[in-house]
Amino acid sequence: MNGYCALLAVTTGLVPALLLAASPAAAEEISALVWCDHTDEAFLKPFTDATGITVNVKDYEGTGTALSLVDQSQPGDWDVFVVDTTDVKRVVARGLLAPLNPDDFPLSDVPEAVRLPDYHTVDGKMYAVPEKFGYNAIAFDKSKVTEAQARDITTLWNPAFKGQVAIYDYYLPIIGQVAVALGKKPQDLTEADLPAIKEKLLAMRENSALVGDIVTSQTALATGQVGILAGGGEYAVAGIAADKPNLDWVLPDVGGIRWQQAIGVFADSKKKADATKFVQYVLSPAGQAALATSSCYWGMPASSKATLTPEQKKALRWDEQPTFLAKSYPYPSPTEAFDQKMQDLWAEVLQN
Amino acid sequence: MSATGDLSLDSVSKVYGETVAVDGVSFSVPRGSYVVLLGPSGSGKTTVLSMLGGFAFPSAGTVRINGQDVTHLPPARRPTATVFQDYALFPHLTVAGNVGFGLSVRRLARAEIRSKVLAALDLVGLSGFGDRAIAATSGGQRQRIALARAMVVEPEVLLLDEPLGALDLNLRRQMQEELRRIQRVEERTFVHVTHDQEEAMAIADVIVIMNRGRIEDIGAPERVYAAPRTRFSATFMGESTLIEGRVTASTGARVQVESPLGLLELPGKAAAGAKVTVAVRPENVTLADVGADGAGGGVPLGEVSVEDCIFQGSFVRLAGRTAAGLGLKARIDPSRVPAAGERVALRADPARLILLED
Amino acid sequence: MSAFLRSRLLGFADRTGALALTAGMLVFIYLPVATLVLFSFHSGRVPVPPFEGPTFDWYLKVLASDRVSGATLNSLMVGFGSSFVSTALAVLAAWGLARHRMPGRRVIEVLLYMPLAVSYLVIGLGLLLLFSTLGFGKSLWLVGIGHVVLNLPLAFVIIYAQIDREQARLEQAARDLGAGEVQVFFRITLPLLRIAILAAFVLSFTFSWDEFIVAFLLSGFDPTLPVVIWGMLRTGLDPQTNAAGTLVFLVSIIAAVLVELFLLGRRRR
Amino acid sequence: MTDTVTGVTPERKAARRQAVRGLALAAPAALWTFAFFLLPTLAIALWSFFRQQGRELVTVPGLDNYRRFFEQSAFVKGLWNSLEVTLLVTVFSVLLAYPLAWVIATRIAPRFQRLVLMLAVLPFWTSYVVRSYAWLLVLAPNGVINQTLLSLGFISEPLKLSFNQGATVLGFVHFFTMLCTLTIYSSLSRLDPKLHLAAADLGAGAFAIFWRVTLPLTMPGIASGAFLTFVVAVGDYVTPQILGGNNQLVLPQLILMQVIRRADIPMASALSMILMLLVVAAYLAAARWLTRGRA
Repeated sequence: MNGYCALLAVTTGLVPALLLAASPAAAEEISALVWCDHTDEAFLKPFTDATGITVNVKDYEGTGTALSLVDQSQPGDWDVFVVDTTDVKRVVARGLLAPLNPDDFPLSDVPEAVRLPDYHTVDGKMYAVPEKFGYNAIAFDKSKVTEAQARDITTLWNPAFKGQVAIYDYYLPIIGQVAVALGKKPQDLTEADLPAIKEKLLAMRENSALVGDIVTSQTALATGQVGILAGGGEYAVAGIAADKPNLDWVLPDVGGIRWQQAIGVFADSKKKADATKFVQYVLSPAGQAALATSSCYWGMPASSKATLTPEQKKALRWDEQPTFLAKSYPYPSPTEAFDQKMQDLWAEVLQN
Repeated sequence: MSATGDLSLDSVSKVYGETVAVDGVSFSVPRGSYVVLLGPSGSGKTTVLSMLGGFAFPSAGTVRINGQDVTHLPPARRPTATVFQDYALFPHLTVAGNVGFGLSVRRLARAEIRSKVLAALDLVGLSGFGDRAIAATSGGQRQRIALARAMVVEPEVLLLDEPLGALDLNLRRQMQEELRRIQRVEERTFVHVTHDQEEAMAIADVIVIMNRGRIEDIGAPERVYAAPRTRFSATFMGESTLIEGRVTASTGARVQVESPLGLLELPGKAAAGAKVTVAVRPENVTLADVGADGAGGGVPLGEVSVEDCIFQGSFVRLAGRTAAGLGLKARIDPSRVPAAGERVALRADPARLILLED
Repeated sequence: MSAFLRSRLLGFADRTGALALTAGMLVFIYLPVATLVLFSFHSGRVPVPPFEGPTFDWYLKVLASDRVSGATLNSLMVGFGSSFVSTALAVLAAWGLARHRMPGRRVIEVLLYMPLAVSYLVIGLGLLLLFSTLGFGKSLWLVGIGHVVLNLPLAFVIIYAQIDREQARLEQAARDLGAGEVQVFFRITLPLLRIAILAAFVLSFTFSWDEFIVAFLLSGFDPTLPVVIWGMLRTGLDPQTNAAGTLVFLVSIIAAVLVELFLLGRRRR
Repeated sequence: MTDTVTGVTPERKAARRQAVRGLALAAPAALWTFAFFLLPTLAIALWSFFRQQGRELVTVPGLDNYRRFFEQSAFVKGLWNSLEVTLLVTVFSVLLAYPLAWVIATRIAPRFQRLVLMLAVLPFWTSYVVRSYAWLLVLAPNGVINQTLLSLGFISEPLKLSFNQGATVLGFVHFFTMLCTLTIYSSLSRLDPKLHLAAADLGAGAFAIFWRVTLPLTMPGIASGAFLTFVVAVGDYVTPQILGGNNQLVLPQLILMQVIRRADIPMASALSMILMLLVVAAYLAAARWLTRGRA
């Protein structure tokens, strides 16, 4: 019987030992829950090189996904949170974010229209800082659709364009855009508006060839699968403008939706100082430039000091921002319950 | 009983669920015997061998080897080694690897293993085959390898489970002689299981005839053949015609039996009036009108009408039937072969008639 | 004569038909792979037709990427670790079940087969649920545990099928020659099973190496290669994905060819 | 042997020792499967009766999730889509794989069979995630298929081949044709060629031989391939997510939507239970041949 015991011991003991030996010694590291534009090595490496702090990133798409990830982890797992500006309050209400000291960050470099203190502050305490923004507008293929057609929001549900439309798979900007088309500000949406919105969404869905994440939508547009991407913007075309000059984006005449990301530090973080250092790096001119031109998607840096090349600024339409800002609305910022309602609506729409 | 023999079984039984595979088997043989367990399939002979080898434990009874109780010892700890049916050679080892296996698990020194393996291969006539892969050997060679592998561990008792079953007739004959030779050289007890009575007679010192889990007969081949104790062993040990009868007179070592073939006088002991069976082997029956020993020497068996004659080289098998409907078989000289339908008289050698008590 | 001609013609039609069918199927089967490999050499930034190139830049980029190399290391660790555990557990269980009379054997067999009939997604979800309820954070460990769950039944089936009566007799023979149980296991059972064991190990490894959904649900900051590739697919339109995919393909193919050449090819059927 | 006094025969003692040893050897695998497969699956079953209310997990058992499943058309449609896709995939994979396996087993010289077979299933080992994505390139408007059809003049406009159920089915069929080819080939290659001769000798034509001898005898291979296809396809998320363009979502997509967007594990569990029911149904449908194949 001794032989058996030895055998069992070997099999059960050997593997863990091997794996333990193989796992690297823990260096200083922080964990960040981010949109995919924060995952580039070109963006993270300078920070690690300068501070010795490794940043573990986990990317998500959509606040709901981020909150699921947080729910499925243990307190203290996360240090840095990149979240849609419109959801900062919701996240703070869950007690996820730690208050920040405004003096730690170069907020004066952030233009007034982007700073949006109302969104970042709860009970007089600031919980996040703006880092990047852009538009969920209309991206289109100039060889298939004219700019006038792209600017006309009704094109999205015009049966003449059946099969020509792709929809970006994030319910908040798309529902927001439809609300704008119906003459409603996204922030003012209530449950009562949902039936009217659903009707338009279903009409759009009828026209659409696909509903896709960032890259799927991009691919569909780039391969000529579709002519219009609802919810698209510079994030979908600026990065590939050099290869695909026929792609462009516009804000619809009725007004468009603006996305904006904020970055904060988790309340349960055990490495708040390191996390804050990372937030400072993100807000620095170099960090802002790398973030703005990330391989996942491009977007306007929050800081006007971002060290971008003239070509990059042109692709991002740096100079046109005042007009765009004026013509665009931030995402809806729903309560948890309303958010669930919108998600149910979105699932319905996808399945039609 | 166990003190006298080197291998002894005492009331050994094996029960599998409802089935009694072996039912109270006892026998004992001296060291150096070549024992053959003979019986039809399902007679329990293989189960007995398993219990000797330690692959099955008896439900009751005792097995002793050299006086030591080995009834419940596992195979590895008994002084036995087995030559398996189909040999069970290890396909991943060479010939030498196979033969040396038992030595190497006993952690003998390499040089010692080598020399013993060489000697064993030499003994079975396979010198120089050590480095071959098992897949590259023939059936007969495998048989020898299996034998060498079992012999090399110097078992008190060598067990052979139908070792020659897979070989063709010529090779089987040759191997029978080999086995006998090796057993004599090594002076070990061999226990050999087979269902082939010719093989048994060719090699055994002692034949144990088994049927339905019991021993029907045990003894030297000549005795078991010539004077079987039971009806079963009489028929199993070779063809015989059975003739029912009644003892009419009994004088010392001879009896007179009244049978459908008339009065038969034969050796044996039985009370007058007892119902008996007389067994006659075909080779002891010839035509009444030929033969050197003359008409007076045999017991007449009456007339039969010839049903069939089959030429078998040195003799002819004759099958006939008496007027009363009893089938009789005879071996006759090929010099005169009767035609089918012909009526011929038969006689038997009275000394070779076998008396079986019911 | 005409019958001869007819049979010649039929034979020709038969051979051509067989050839056409095989060729057609091979085209279908290789179409996406060939496209993938081709576009890994695409010089444009957007990996869409028409093909421009060729260039090796994407390979250099992939090979230089810390994320990809880290994920490769993770995949190798999980692959080797989980395959080792799966195979070892499968060998012990197969030996235990095949060689010993015991009550409940059927129950254990069914238990061990069961994961084969449940989707990876459900298995992954169950583990996610279990571990998060117990308070374990996501990590490579959980992925490894999950992969053992996925591969254990497979390894068990392969090895169990090989532990046949023939082998039982050889083990008996070894015992008869004086081998103890441990000697029987290491000198007879394992060597006789080596082909089945290696096949189970390599198959487990390739499955683990390519497994996505369990790794996706259970890995934390140490994603395996498929998860990183999935991330690349979702987060950047870039021929790097094709290059990474081609490299993964290459590794799997080498494993598959090795198995075929050295193990299965030798097995007599 | 004093044990006989207490009624435990040495024979029975040996049997018990054997059972204990066998159980001890099987225990690690059995415990692993129990702890990391059966328990989680039972947890899923349990959670499916719980309810996620906002951030709260309501642990009062109820049928809310199942009710929601039938009330919300997205879920029921997901079930139908899953069934439709999986059945199409299973049928097409077998229909494509059988002729290929048959040609390899009967029309290729034996010593080349394994080579051709290996060649035919080699792309099976492509990264699973990447393989689906590669089909996007093939199916694109300017991809190989459309360009070939255009240049041959069969079509004047590129066809919309990707981002729909057809693309999902195609991606799946590609993968599972290889799998079914393996299982069907293995049962074909095990057929005794003498059976064909015997059937032909008894006067059966080529078709009759195939229909009445070859096909019935290779049913175990077909059934195991089809069952594997069904189980894997019905539970796969990657292929529909990449190729389906979020059109006609299937159950795994809905499950992951619950997990990664809403953290609604109870609903995901309920959907998983329904997914498992589908597999059980498929198993029962194929069991006749699956068990025969094993025996």
